[in-house]
Amino acid sequence: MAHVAEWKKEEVKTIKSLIDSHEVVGIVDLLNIPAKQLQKMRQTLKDKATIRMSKKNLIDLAFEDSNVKKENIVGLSKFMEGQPAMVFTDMNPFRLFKILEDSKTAAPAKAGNIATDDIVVPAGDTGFEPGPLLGELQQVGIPAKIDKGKIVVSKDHVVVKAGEEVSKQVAGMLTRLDIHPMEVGIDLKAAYEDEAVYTSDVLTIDDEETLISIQNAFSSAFNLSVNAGVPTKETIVAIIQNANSKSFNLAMNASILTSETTEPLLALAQSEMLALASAVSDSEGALDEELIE
Amino acid sequence: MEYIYAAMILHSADKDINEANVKSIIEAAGLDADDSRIKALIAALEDVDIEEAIATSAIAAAPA
Amino acid sequence: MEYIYAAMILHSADKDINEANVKSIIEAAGLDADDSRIKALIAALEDVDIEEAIATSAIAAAPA
Amino acid sequence: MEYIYAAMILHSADKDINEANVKSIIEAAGLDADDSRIKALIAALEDVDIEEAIATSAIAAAPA
Amino acid sequence: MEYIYAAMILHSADKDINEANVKSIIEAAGLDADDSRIKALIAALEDVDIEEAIATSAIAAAPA
Amino acid sequence: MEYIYAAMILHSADKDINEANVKSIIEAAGLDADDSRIKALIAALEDVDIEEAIATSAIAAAPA
Amino acid sequence: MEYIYAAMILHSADKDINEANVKSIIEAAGLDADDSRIKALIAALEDVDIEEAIATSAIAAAPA
Repeated sequence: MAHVAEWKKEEVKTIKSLIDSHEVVGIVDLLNIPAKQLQKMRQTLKDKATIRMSKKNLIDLAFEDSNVKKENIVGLSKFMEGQPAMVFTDMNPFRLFKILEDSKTAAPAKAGNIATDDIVVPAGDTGFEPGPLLGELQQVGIPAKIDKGKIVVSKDHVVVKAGEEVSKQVAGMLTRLDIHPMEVGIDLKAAYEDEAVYTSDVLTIDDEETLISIQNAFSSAFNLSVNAGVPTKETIVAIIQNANSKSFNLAMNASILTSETTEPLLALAQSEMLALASAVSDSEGALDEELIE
Repeated sequence: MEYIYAAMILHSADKDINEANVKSIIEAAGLDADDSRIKALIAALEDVDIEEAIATSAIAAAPA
Repeated sequence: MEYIYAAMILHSADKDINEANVKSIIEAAGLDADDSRIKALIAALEDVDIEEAIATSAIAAAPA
Repeated sequence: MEYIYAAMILHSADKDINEANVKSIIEAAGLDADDSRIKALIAALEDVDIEEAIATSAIAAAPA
Repeated sequence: MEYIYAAMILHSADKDINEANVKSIIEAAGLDADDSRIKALIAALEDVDIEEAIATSAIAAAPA
Repeated sequence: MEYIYAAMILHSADKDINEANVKSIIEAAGLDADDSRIKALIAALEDVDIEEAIATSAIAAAPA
Repeated sequence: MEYIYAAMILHSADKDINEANVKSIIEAAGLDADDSRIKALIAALEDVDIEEAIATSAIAAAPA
């Protein structure tokens, strides 16, 4: 590195020492991240993670230097794009990804943005008095009319489909309607830990799915315990109830009189009789007076 | 109600619900059988799916 | 349910629910009466107030 | 319910639900076996699909 | 489920639910009694009020 | 439920649910393995179609 | 589901649900532990209250 400026050497050294002193190294793209939000993010991650911007070639040099100790870290290189930055942390990379995702905020759409999801203008009162806005709404295909002195969108309307570009006209409209359809935040492109490079699709955690998995695990175990008659402190009551219900069902359905089923069976007989009586109640003379009442 | 119960006995025993059968049950219970009522009941039951009618009975007997 | 229906006929006709009466209803229905089931019925009903059993079990015909 | 539970043991053990088997369970429980109740139980179960009877809820929901 | 039904018989007969009693019921049903299962059952039942468990059970078949 | 969960791990990993395997999981979880509970578990599961037992709701449907 | 079950064992044994503990259970089950899956699980569980998830599951836990 004979021709390399001293500050660059220093920078590479600093990055390398950050890499060496953290379990996890992530790559993010800070292009399009407003300074204010970056500031907030740094605040959120304080004590947990460090974000450091640098030049791509210097980061690469640091990766190469570190690759001896942290095998495969050079694999992060290809995920650098835009304004690349590194995140250093000892947090589990999945955790880091989740924190970054959860701190994303809504932002107004700008002309040229690509919609990540369908952008919907919801039905309802816009809060605007009748005026030129009505025509503008209709021009971009939003079903709108005047109702009780306000401009009202008559039904939900998708103005931009997922993957499509937001036009200048629509962007302006959405902003006036106070709809902020874009998500702004730091995307963790990839993270390195312990010789493995995890990409964002791997790092995605679905909370709903986790919850469902837990519930399924519990129900499955619970069912197995009860149905196989393996008593545990969590299931013994259900096991008793299951045995009792099945026995009760058998006695009732086979019309076997027992201490528990005699009264319900009598009631059932009466109830069936009333039901049948009501089925023939339209026919004159079929019922005795007692039943007609 | 005795007439209805008589019909239900026959139904649950899979026997024909006819005048003679209903009558003999009513009489076996020590009652005087009223022929016209039996006729009316049999006629009325002709159009009824007894199984279905019984199934609509809703019981909420809380076992003590 | 035949045995129970038989008991209900006797109950609603205000007749004594005893073995002989139940038996003759069952036989009137063209069934072979099973003495043990009749005995079990009578025994089970001994401690039960039928009127109360009917009344306290919230019974209702299902709304059509 | 002891007799029903006895039948349930035999059913879940895939054993024949007959008088002798029910009786020995009842006696093993330290109870005096009532032959006529056992006979009545066996008779009542004769035509019943036990698996289905167990699984079919016997009590309908109370009408609201 | 044989073991739990054995316990239920003892409970409904007002007998002590202990290893010996459960074992003799299981054997009366013609089964080999598994001591470890009996022990596990007795242990699990120790902290449970069977009467209360039954009373709070919504009596109905498990939905398939 | 630890023992049940241990069985579930083995089941979902398609491993044999035997004493040794359950025991090593229980111990890996930092628990003292209770041999008799493990034996009871294995015995109870012997004749059970686990897949079916898992899928069958164990809870009685509460009447609405 | 093995990883979830491993977490459930630790939860029900009141042990810490961390990478090392999950890993040793998975390995005790005779499986190759996949570090990334374990890491993902641990991260996912950090925001989930297992006790609450269980309580709100279709099967309500038996009252203690």
